Amino acid sequence: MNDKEVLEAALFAAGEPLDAKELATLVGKPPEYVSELLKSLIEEYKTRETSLELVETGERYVMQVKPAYAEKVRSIAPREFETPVLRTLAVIAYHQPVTQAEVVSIRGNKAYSHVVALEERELIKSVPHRRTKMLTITPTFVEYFGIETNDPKLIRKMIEKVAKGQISA
Amino acid sequence: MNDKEVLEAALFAAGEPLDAKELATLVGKPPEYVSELLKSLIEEYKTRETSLELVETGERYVMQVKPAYAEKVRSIAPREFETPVLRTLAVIAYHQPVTQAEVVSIRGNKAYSHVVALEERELIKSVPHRRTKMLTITPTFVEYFGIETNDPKLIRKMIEKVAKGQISA
Amino acid sequence: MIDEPVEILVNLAKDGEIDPWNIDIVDVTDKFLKRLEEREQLDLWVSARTLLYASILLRMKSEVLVEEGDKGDEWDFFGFQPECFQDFQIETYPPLRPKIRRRSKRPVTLTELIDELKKAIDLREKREIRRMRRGRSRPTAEDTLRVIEQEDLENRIRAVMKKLKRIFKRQKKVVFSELVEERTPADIVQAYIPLLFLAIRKKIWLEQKELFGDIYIKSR
Repeated sequence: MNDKEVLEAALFAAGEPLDAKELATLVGKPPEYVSELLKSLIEEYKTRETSLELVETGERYVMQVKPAYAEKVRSIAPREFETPVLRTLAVIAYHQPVTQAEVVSIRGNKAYSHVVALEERELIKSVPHRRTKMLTITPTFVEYFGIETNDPKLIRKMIEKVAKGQISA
Repeated sequence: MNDKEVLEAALFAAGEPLDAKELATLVGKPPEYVSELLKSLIEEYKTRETSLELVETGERYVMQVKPAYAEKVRSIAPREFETPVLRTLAVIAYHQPVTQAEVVSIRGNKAYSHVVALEERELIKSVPHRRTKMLTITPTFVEYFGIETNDPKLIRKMIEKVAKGQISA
Repeated sequence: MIDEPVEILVNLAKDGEIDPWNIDIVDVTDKFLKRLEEREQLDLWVSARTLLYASILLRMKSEVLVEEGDKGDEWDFFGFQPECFQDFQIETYPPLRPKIRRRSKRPVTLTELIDELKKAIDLREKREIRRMRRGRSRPTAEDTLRVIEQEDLENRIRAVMKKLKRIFKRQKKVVFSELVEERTPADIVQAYIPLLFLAIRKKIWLEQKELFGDIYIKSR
């Protein structure tokens, strides 16, 4: 069991970028040593016939699918949200500002728990509105989907355009 | 972009076992062709200096950390289940077939919610048994822990060994 | 927050911090409803949640009771301890350790979000068509609550109690369906909610012999 392979296993298992310090703790060696090893591991990956790559990104290291293969396997990678939750988010984004009552009438009673999950993830926010809640999307939503505006009207227009297949998002 | 590398990227991205049929759809080739390619990819991984492995498990294929490196990087890997849930699972696997009532008497009332989570993940299954449920482990369990058998006696032996700290399953 | 104590209790029971076996649900719920009554107006949301939490506690408790009874049966049936306890007395069940795979979830793309929007619209249309075919619409929980909020709940409760008292003079039992003027979802709910409050305030008994069967109202 050599250190370089431990680093490789760690980057695979983490599924997100790790910094040299975290990795150094893991192998019980100084961060400089780890950085050196990672450099040579990155080079090795470049020479291997593989669709995976190791990348250094702002002092952190990540194992990922090479960009050329990313689109091809996207459908297989698990999504952050289950389909029903995503569907509820879509309804909120399109109709916002929209009351929870309205969302529930479109999506059914299961939407209550979706709203809770989406609020926790800060993709939507709510303010009390009579006996229900008024829901809107947040700056986090705008950033998450790489949208350039947070004007509800423009967002709706853009959604309509994408839906009609005029532009690809 | 060659097919073999697409398969590798897919197994990396999925994080769970995929069958030849799913992978065949992805590359748009027959499953037999995909199985052949996977066989040679598995061999390649064996010759590479790497801590990752490709394994065939019950007609499905999965990419994972080699057992020798597993404990070393476990602290960095996101956990799917908390320790108490994994302990409840050990109780079920050890005593199976076992009633939920029995599991609760060993593990306490918190075991109810553990059983729900484990059933959702299909690691255990239940059939109604008088007023309670009779629980057994599933093929998914066998695959998840990389156990080579689903013989209850051998599984019990394995758990005894883990309890005594002899192996790391 | 007034609704916190019960929620905390439920969570404690769920986490195994307290034994649901030893909670006096009636006591907890009574105290709680009393506090609600002390306020000027009943908040239906809060009282509905109280009922929900009480029912969760009750379920936990009954599960324990049912299963306790069950275990006894089983030992009797076998007449001895199951085999697995005889050969090896395992003391600590180890947390099993799964294989290490990559557990990473990718963000959703905008295109996927919009695809789901299309499906949501399709689904809604299908549902509306079904509704039209059925000739009536199924209300959501929000619709129901909106119906209630238009009314002064306390006045309705008083009116229902008055009506029941009149009937109880003639007979011991009332069938719920007799209280409903028109069998629309809104009317059914409007007739039912005051009964729930009256039952909780121990003015009446509610009894339902079978699921979806008729509900019988008795004086107490």
